[in-house]
Amino acid sequence: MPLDPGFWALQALNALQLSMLLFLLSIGLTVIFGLMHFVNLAHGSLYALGAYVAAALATVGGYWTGFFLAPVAVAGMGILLYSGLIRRMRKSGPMAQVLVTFGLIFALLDLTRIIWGDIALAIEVPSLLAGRVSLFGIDYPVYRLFIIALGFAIFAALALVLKRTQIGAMIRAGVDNDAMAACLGINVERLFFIVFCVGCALAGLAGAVAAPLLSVTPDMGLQILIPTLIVIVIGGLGSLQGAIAGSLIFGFVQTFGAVLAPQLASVLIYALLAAVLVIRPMGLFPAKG
Amino acid sequence: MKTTILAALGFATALSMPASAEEIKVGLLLPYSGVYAALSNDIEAGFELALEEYGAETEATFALLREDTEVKPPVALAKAKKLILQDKVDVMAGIVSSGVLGAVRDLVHGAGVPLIVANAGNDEATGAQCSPFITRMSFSNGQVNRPMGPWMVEQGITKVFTLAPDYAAGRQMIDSFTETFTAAGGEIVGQEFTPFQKTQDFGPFLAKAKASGAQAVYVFYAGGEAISFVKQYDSFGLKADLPLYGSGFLTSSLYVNAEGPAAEGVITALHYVPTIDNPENAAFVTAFEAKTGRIPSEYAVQGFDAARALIEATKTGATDRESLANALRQVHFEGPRGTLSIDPATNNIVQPIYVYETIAGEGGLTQKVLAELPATADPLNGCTMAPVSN
Amino acid sequence: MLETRNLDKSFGAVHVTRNVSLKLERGERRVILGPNGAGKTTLFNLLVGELTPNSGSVLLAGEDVTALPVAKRARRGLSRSYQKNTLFDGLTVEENLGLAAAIHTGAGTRLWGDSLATPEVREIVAEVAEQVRLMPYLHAKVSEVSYGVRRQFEVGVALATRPLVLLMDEPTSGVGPEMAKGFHDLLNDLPRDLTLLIIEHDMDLAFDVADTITVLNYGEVVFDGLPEEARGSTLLKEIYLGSWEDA
Amino acid sequence: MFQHTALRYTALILLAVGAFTQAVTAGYFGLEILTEILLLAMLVLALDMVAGFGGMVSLCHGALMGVGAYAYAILTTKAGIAPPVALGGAIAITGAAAWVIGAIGARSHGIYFIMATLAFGQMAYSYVFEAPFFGGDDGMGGIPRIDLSLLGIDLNDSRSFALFCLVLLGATYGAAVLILRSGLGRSLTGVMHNEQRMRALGLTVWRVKADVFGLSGMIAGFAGALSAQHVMYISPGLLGWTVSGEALVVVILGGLGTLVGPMIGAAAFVILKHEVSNVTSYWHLVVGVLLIAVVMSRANGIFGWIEARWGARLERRLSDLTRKTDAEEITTDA
Repeated sequence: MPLDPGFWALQALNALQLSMLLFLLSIGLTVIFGLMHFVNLAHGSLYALGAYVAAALATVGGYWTGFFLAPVAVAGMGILLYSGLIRRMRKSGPMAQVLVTFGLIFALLDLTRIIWGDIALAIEVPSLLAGRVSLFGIDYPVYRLFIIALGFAIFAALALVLKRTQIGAMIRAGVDNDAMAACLGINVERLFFIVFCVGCALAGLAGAVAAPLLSVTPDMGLQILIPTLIVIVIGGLGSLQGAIAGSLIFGFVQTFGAVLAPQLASVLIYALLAAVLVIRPMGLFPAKG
Repeated sequence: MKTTILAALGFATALSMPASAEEIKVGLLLPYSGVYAALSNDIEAGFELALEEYGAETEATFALLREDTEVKPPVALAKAKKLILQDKVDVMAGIVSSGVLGAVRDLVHGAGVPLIVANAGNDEATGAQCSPFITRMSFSNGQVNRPMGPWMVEQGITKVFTLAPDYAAGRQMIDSFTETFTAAGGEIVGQEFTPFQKTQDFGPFLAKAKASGAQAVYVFYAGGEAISFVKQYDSFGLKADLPLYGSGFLTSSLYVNAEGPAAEGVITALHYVPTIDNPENAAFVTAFEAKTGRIPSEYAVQGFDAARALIEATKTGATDRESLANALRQVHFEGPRGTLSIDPATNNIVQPIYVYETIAGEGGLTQKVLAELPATADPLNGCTMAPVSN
Repeated sequence: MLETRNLDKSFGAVHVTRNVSLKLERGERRVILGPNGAGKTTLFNLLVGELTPNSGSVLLAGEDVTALPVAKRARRGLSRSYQKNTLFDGLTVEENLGLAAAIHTGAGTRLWGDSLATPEVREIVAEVAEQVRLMPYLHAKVSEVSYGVRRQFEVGVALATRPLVLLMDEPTSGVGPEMAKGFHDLLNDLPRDLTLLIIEHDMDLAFDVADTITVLNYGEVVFDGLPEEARGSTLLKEIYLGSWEDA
Repeated sequence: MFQHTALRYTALILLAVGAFTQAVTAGYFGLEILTEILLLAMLVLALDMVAGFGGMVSLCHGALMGVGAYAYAILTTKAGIAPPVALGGAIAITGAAAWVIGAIGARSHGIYFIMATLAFGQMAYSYVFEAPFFGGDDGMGGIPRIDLSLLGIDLNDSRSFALFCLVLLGATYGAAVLILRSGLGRSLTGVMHNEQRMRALGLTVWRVKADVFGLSGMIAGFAGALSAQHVMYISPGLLGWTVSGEALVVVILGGLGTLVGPMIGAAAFVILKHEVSNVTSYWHLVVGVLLIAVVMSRANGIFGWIEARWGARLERRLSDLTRKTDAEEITTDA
């Protein structure tokens, strides 16, 4: 086992990078859940959609077109889903919601196959972010640092919005007690709609960001779904701190598990999840006390 | 139409249509949906192309029945039963994943239906699990990787780090490379198997490879994982100091354009690349492009040669299951991959292996063949079966 | 039979139960009075085990049960009825009672045989139905009977576990005065060895049914004595009537 | 609590007759489909028991079925245990695993329970997928079927095996009804409606949940061991969460909490999948849209819809008939 500090710094950055990618995905899912008590299993499919849109736009207008427009496109999909399905499912139990979004996974999976085919797509890292920089004595790809920075920036922005703005206060009130929030004159429906669209946009952004790093395949949404769910269940549904904590735990356990005990890496995270569920069934940082 | 009218669905009992004496019913068993759909499309296109081009050489005519395995062994088994017992096909072809091959093996063997494997490469299928009815026209996992061991030592590379997904095929590919590489005097300085289809980020493993002190990295990845791997390998800047070698699926022509410049300079070995220089291949590439608009991949040539083998077998006058199986074991012909033959001891294909480098060409990435390593038959691997009857 | 010693409970900075010590003898009927927010329901939850106290202990039949979960306390003879409807609406009155009785007899966790068909359960159901005057309604679905009957029935379900102590949370809330009177008679007709602890808002019930009265205010016991003494207490009037107007 | 109604009896008889007719007359592929339906029906019975009568919506029943299949495969092929004993062993192992999951999950509700079961299912999947002992991704073959030649039955024949599964499904249905009607089953339904109240009445709620989940797991394991015998080959895909998801889809499609409905759902789902995949390889799209439509319609699945539409009418007609006879008896008595 190599023990030089550069190796571990490199692995720590890898872990951080994975964590931030997961954070972009899980934050949307968890806030939607916290506010609307709605579990959107199709969140991963929206991420895949974001990646495909980004890949398609990148061939036309370059990476940044995809980067900025993919979230918009996915948010547009979110509007369609919200007004067509989600709004009507609000009062249904968790099972009905799980099933509707399960159906959506199926439908979106085949839609991407019909539009973009079965062959994996990929996009290049933009020239601005290509190459590597030297950091703590190690070479690290700029694009990965960009993902880490982007994750932290989004985290900071969301924390600020939640703490300091009126809409943030409304969201916090809604997560705490939606009936009360409605009594206070908050237009809960509109709040839900906005949060849902922002969540979708973030999923789309995660897809666009991941596309140059991974390959864009129809099943990428299914692959990322389980890690995302693990993140939000470990972190506690509905909270920003939970999403970031869960993402970091997942990223580090996965990365260092792969380094130290490759045979156990994938079982390890499930064992951790089971342990959290036994000790703290509501996750580490649940939105409600 | 995906399936023929013959496929009476649900519960209706199908009537077997009386076939004319020379019409041979061929069941194509491929995963049209699921992760291997792109592979299926190439195999099927290749298969059809061969029937169009060479079908006239034989008196037999062919009726194709297509079934989707969904890459699920239980589904594949049910579909295989349907083809064999209900549709009463004379011969089957296809099979992409080794799991599916393992699932249908006993059925095929028991029913005595010849099966031409057009992809699945697990060594056991032509080893301990071999059957006189199963002929493989694609490759075996060992076959593709074995020649690379001595070749790399010849190039002066003696310390290698290996990486592959953690499943049977990954282990077989790496193990067979390791075997010949160490026998030729090389040393494996590190070895990792990554969780199959669950590894999004290869960073942790790449850092290990970098720290291992190896001269080169030898890997097997395919499909989406291959794209992610090659791109991430390049993004860490490893290619310059630590050249990337591997099994040729890594930079298959099906995916290489998605990998982009990251794939340049990667050296791998495979049984087919579209740039092999021989007249059969030139004709095949032209015809395949005309038919599909794509450059043929190794999967396309596997489908193509599977149908070629079937045509060759029928030329001997074989029409029923038994005679077809027997004839398939003795097939040999010149194809896009060079001289091909079936080793009657294992029923695996004997074919040359091409070492190639992925380089930038005029219309995107292309393959430069560095060496043609001679064809050798696979070891028996515990295969015992009745000899060919004449 | 049921005793608390210096029970204390706070939620964060809010102290809801302060140093409450009570002692009920076997067969005693005690009513706990107090204005809204006096900590009556919290005390109940501490007694049955749905909340754990910050300090102090709960004793049932002389044994410390403070650490026991709800179900175990219930099996030792501590039963409660709820203020709001907690019955199984889709089932009949008989089935509801049977469900509770089966838990008491152990048939409710048995895999073989219908728990409601066992003789012990049938016996308990018949007896309880008699006690809470539900005979005519046995085969009606809970959703079909009137509100007043449901209140009786709520007590019946709690009784079907054959408790030593029965805790009742405002058993007559929302029931008209005439029906409430009938309800008081029903309570008085229950077997004398059954210990009753009743949370009430309604003074009449306290004077009709109670052997003793405890008054809570801001989580503290401010009165503990006989109904006659309570009737004359000015302190009680102040606390109670004061808040009565608020409510 | 589960109750039979006239409509449910009618549906059961129709299902049994239909399945039997198919088992006798169908061609080879039809028999494969039939057996697939029968085994899926067994799995969704197990799922409906916990989801429809205990509110425990499980996303690990596919994995439990897989555990049963793998347990049977390992016991027969690697440990060399006789198939009937191995079948019992597989059922016991799966039941024990399910009991533990139920016990741990008992504290969680709603979406947390779904997630907890998902986690346990995926844990099993990952483990099997990566353990070379279980054959990894390539799976395991050569799994024997039970030998009933003493009774003159050759289970290697597709028709016999389909009939065998039909009989076992009938027996499993009977067992499920008995369980749901037992004291335990009644308590479970009580827990689903009001857990707090059941606890206050002295019921150890987690035990009831764990016990029923364990029993349900035994049925799932039984289905798994049979499906390993059916295919004679198993692969880790059997344990994946999408299998559990599909099972849940089938329960909802058929009608949650009706036992009969999910079995109808199993038939509908399998036939639909085969019909659609014959026309297009994009069958996921069709199934997905259909699923959304069914859930959005707010009917309780196919059978729930039938019950809502015709159940009451049928019941009334029948009770009219019985009342008439009662009345006649009374008049004669008087």
